[in-house]
Amino acid sequence: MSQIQEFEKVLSGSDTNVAAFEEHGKSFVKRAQHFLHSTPAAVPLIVLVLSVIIFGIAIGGRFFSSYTLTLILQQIAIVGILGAAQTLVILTAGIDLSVGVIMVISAVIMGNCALTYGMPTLLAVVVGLAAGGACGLLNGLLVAYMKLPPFIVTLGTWNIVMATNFIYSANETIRDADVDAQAPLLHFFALSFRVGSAVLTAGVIAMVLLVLLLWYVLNHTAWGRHVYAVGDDPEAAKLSGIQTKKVLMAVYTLAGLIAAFAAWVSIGRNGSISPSAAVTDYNLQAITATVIGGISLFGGRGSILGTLFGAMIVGVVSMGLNMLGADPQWKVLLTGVLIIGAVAIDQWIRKVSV
Amino acid sequence: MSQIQEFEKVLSGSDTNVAAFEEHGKSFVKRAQHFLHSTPAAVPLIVLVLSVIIFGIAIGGRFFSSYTLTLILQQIAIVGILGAAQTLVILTAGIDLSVGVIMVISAVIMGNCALTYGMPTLLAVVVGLAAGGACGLLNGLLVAYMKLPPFIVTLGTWNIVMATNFIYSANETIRDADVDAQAPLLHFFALSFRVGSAVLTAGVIAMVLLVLLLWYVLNHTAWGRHVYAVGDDPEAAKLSGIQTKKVLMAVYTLAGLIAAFAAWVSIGRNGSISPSAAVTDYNLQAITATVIGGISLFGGRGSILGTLFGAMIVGVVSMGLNMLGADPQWKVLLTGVLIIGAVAIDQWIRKVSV
Amino acid sequence: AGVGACLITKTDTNPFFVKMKEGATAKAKELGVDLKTYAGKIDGDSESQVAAIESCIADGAKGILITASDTKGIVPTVKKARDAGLLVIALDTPLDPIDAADATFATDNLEAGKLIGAWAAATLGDKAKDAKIGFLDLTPSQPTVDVLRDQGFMMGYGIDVKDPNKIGDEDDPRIVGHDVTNGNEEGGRKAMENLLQKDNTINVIHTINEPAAVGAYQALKAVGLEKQVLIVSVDGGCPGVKSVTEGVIGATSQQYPLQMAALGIEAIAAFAKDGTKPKPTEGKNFFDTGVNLVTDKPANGVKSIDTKEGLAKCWG
Amino acid sequence: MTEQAVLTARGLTKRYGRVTALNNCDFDLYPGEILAVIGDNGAGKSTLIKAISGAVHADEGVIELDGKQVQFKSPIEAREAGIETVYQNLALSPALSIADNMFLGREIRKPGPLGSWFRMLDRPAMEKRARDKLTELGLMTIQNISQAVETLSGGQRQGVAVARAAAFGSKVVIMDEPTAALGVKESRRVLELILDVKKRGLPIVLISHNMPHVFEVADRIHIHRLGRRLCVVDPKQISMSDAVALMTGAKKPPEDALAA
Amino acid sequence: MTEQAVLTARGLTKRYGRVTALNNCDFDLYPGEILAVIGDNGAGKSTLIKAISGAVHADEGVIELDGKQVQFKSPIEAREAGIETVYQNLALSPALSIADNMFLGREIRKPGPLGSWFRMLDRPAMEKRARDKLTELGLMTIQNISQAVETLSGGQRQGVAVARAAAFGSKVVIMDEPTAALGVKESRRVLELILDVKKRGLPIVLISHNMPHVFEVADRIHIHRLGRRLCVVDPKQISMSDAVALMTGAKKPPEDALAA
Ligand SMILES: Nc1ncnc2c1ncn2[C@@H]1O[C@H](COP(=O)(O)OP(=O)(O)OP(=O)(O)O)[C@@H](O)[C@H]1O
Ligand SMILES: Nc1ncnc2c1ncn2[C@@H]1O[C@H](COP(=O)(O)OP(=O)(O)OP(=O)(O)O)[C@@H](O)[C@H]1O
Ligand SMILES: OC[C@H]1O[C@](O)(CO)[C@@H](O)[C@@H]1O
Ligand SMILES: [Mg+2]
Ligand SMILES: [Mg+2]
Repeated sequence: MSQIQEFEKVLSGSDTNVAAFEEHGKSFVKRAQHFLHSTPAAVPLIVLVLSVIIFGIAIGGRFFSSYTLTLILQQIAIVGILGAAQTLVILTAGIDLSVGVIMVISAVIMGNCALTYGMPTLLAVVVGLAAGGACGLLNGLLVAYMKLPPFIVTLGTWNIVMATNFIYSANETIRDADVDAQAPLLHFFALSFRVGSAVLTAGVIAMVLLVLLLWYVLNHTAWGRHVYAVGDDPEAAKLSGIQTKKVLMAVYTLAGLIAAFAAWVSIGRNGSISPSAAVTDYNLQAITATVIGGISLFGGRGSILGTLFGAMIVGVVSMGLNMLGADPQWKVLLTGVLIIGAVAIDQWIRKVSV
Repeated sequence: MSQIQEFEKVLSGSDTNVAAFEEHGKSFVKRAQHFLHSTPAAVPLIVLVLSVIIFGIAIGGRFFSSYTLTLILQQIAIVGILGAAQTLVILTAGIDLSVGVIMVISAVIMGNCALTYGMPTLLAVVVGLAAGGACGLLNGLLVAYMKLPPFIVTLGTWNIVMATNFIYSANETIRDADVDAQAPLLHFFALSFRVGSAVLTAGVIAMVLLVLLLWYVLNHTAWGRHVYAVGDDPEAAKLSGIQTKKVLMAVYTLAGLIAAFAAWVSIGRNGSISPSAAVTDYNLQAITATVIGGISLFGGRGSILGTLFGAMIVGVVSMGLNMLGADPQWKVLLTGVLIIGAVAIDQWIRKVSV
Repeated sequence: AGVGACLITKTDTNPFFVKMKEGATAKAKELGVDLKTYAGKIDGDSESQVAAIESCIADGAKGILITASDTKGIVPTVKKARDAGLLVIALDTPLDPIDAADATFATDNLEAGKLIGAWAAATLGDKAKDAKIGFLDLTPSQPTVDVLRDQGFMMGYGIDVKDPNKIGDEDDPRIVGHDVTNGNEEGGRKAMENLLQKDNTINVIHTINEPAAVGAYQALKAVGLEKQVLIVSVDGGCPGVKSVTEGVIGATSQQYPLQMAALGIEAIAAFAKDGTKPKPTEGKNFFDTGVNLVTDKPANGVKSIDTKEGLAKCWG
Repeated sequence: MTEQAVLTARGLTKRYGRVTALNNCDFDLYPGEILAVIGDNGAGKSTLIKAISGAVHADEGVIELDGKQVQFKSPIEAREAGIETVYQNLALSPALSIADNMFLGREIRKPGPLGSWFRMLDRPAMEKRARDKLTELGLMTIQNISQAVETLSGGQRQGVAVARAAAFGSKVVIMDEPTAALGVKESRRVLELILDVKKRGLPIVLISHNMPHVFEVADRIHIHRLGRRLCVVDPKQISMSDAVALMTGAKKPPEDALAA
Repeated sequence: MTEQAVLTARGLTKRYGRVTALNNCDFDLYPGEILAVIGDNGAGKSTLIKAISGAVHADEGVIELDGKQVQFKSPIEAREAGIETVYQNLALSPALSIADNMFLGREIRKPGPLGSWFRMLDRPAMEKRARDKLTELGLMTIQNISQAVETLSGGQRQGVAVARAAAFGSKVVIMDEPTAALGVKESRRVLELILDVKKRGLPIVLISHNMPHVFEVADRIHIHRLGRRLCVVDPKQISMSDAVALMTGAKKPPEDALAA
């Protein structure tokens, strides 16, 4: 063995301190910048508060009525829950175009099990959840094991599930009154609570709790970190010992399961169960909420709390425009402007903070 | 200056040959693998040929009638052209949800200019093209200079352009007969040619020529290489001296321009000019064609010829299912299966080839 | 503030609903009603209509005029509005069940269908027995308008409809098939192309509305089959009537959306004043705004008006 | 050598399209030794260790760990068998923090029900251990252990990857150019660390282009050339110049070199 | 030194969030010299050259090229001013071929109307020049010049990036650890290349952790520590050990070192 090189011998005397650059100005602005930078959900929250204030000023007291504000929450409950499912998938750098139809078919299955086949309602719910999970599992298998692009996989399952939904249900709507009479548990999430003068439905509470739960899982469990790692750099994740396939499988399955849970909530909201809800573009709404909430479509970045705020931003804006009496097309136009505006503000704040 | 290290002195005698590993088996299979690997458009082409063969066997001679085959081409002409626009954008790792509505508004503008404002038809076409280009430019500015995510930008402009379209046009359809009488040039792309027993429209020919032109530009000009580089790794592209912003601007503007060109072709195909075409999901169809054609949604990979084949695959499959008399919902279901199947085959072939 | 009212249409792309909105807006201005308008994104988009109803309640409106996309699915939300004291009137499309709304102002859609069915059969004469018929329907959920017109056409034509509440359970060999159009041109064109691929000897087409008919005609023209096919439709908008003049459409059942809208606004204004609710037409469970068959080739035993009169009465 | 090898490979071949990266390559690692692998750029060193650690699948050839044939389908399986690898491209997740990266796939959970029921991560514990490890390795030129890896300098990232492998390897530690991006001081620490790991009885595979370092720490040197093992030499019996001459093709290997 | 500097910087400061990567840093490069920049990992060397070459914008400070103040808004502007840089992360486009990468942003077009009207690339010409350049640099261990860069080994990629800068630099060539991933033979070639470039009269900035190499080729050594220039030393008058001691903080700089 040869000798250590001469110049390396001096190293024993070298500085062993941790490098400590002086911290620069601790002004309020700097602190705010750092906070915004390290708290990805803060930006959509600020945009949300701003839009509430703006519409509040424009519309006046009516907008702040507890009825209006809680109505907004009720209106976004489903998109919020679907957005949570979408967030999981997008964090892995994927996309799920099928969550919307998975929700619809799960609702139809729950309804048919309880009313047509006469199962106990709880069992019917479980079957519906299982169906949603199974659709998600199919997505997961195709994405993780066959390595197909998520966009295409879920575009395919979207078509498949949509058609199955119409064929299976023969387009028969299950009526509100029948649900109430035979399987009231399906209406569980319509339960409402009065807190002061605000009215909250169980569905709204479920959405908030679900997002909080997922936030905990994503940030404080190993599995959650793995989801981020897989989305960030799948190759690195795999080399550093993460079972990327299992993570992807779990994420898509969970997304399906959450969509089925959204189905239960939607039965509460709509009363009846209608297969034709499949034509509504829930996916686009969920994706919009997710992206406005600051989740990067390239994976690995963002906080699920942002999605919740993103959904609320969309809800506030569309309710606000309604109350201002905007014409439907002008409303569409302004929604477009606001989508871009919200993200522009987000980007601007982030830029300042670097 | 110190001396060169002892062990480095022997290098003068080192092997200066280019490393030349022995080439392994030149069997047919290996050659095919290499060909498929280095020719990204070959896979969708094979899938296309396979689907033609399968439907040909299932349906029989009727399917091979020149009538049927050219009808398929006519049906995909618009999606093919929009897919070409989409391909440019996706190659830069972006996405353009607005090409479909840009097409519709451009058609409406061409129609109104020619018929309502009485401009010379050629000028009307130019105004329409300019309008499409302007929409694309807006997308480009927001993506390149404001650094907003393309998905959100084009989701926003999609809403904005859609609404503008309805407000501007007041939903009035311009009738076929009126176009024929006052501005027949708008119907230029409906011209049909008989080649042997096949009937080709000018629109179909325009689509093929456009794709070939773009293929040339993407592969044999500096700008084309820059498009790939920007999509591949924008940071590296910038550091190696590419004006990434200008490239992005140009790509989105060009996409808008091509969408406006699709508008002209669509007037030929539809006869009338209807603002309500804006609700059709052309974007999803164009994206589907692009992705089935092997263009990676993460940018920088794939050949635009693939998009052409991708559009044809979708056209062949849906026509084939029609001719087999499939029920509409079963058709949707099978289309889903086929989307996944096509990409699975693609992936499988690619895997074999590595 | 004045009386608040809402108009919720299926889309605001179909000229029919554009006119309906114009009519309602004009009447609202006249009566000092504060009108807000909402629309679904595409025909079949019920979620947007649900959200619209909720906004109207939040806004303190007195009444809602709605053309429902999902005639069964929307019922519970309509009930919420009525429970909150709003007057809900269905325009153009009855809810299912029809009494889920306080009132319905609509064309007699079954009659509209019967008229074009009977006209088609009479026009074909002997050939009616072995015609090849295609149906271009609305959406997969089979809303009431769709069922009424489709089944009405069959009744008028002389086809056994089996269950009159259901499209697609018939087994008459003359039926080539059904496809959905979403009530717009692009959908009409696609659906027509699909049916042609099944059987290109089709010679009769029932279309849910005129936008779908225009799309179907384009598809036929593209393959040079426009002469062989008899297209019938429902709507009677001005472009549609012109198409009848030109022979593109054989006959169309004309409806009167401006009237539906105006009557609707008046009803809400009256309800706001003293709580009176509108009454249905004698002998029917809805208020019939009337229907006329428009054609230049009148057929024996089918009452019709010519396109001149049609143009005088047309909208849009 | 009569001792049984910890890790052996025979006849490994790996082709990428038309390039043959490994061409019937052999490999042996003996207990407790530091085996250096040297060779020109593109000689196939990284491919060799990727094949051994399950990151790529060889087209041909067999691998044995402790005399038993193994076939790792993924790096996880190799890791579970005790083989820890620092890949040339590092394999860190840019957006995750340093601590998260070090414990990726083997996180520490909070003690008690919080950990077992709610599966809550013990962030403070992980951060403390990460900081200790980096400090121990003298790689602690990092201000904030919860900083995202993407904000680190190239050398700092390298340090994180090396620290991770050293902290967790139980049977074999493989390092593909671990000091390539490191400064003088940091490289020295890594070498000391390698010697430490060796003292713990673990054999180490070290790929490096730094000849003085290789000759300083290696027990044997595997010279790789054109996709295969050219020969194995003993650094005590051969000069740096000769090793370099062999590796670059300036000299032919002696007949008996394979037995070294 | 009385000669006018080609490139100078004064008071450069760059902060990333709470990290100060450059802290009031100075820099001078004189005509025709090879200036080595050495320093610990994370000392701020890469940030310094990024600030100089337009890849990042300093928060404070001024930069002068040939005595005229410049402010590059992007690497392109620096490149147009004649400053060619090999970045530590290479800046190659993985999916493009070696030839395409070398000519990115300055492609050669076919002669005649094909080039001027149809703007057609002259692939054969670019591939030939790329192959010549790589061969000249002895980096031609690559089988196929139209191969995608992502299929190259780490060292091979490094070679492509170095060859690109050497081929196109006209005023200053900056190399951030150009030999980090290179083999013995390939590193040697890069050093020779650096000396070649110097012979052409171009000044070179070389960031490297390889002390023997630095001392072999450098005319002056800029020692970077904690975000600023600690001192500048003359390799002929200082030992490697002293330089390392300064750079790692084991020793304080002499008073006059800045004048070196
Ligand atoms: N994914 C891949 N696809 C195609 N070719 C590859 C791939 N990975 C490596 N190669 C080729 O295999 C050969 C060996 O590469 P490898 O990375 O193993 O070399 P190395 O000895 O580690 O070189 P270095 O010292 O530069 O890291 C090279 O010619 C390289 O181009
Ligand atoms: N984009 C960034 N965001 C945040 N911090 C950064 C960023 N880039 C560099 N830094 C920080 O700036 C400091 C200097 O980094 P730099 O890359 O300039 O070091 P270096 O001297 O080149 O080190 P090495 O020799 O390891 O390449 C480091 O502490 C690093 O963490
Ligand atoms: O989309 C279906 C709708 O279209 C109309 O016929 C108008 O064109 C309406 O009467 C009907 O409700
Ligand atoms: Mg290597
Ligand atoms: Mg550096």
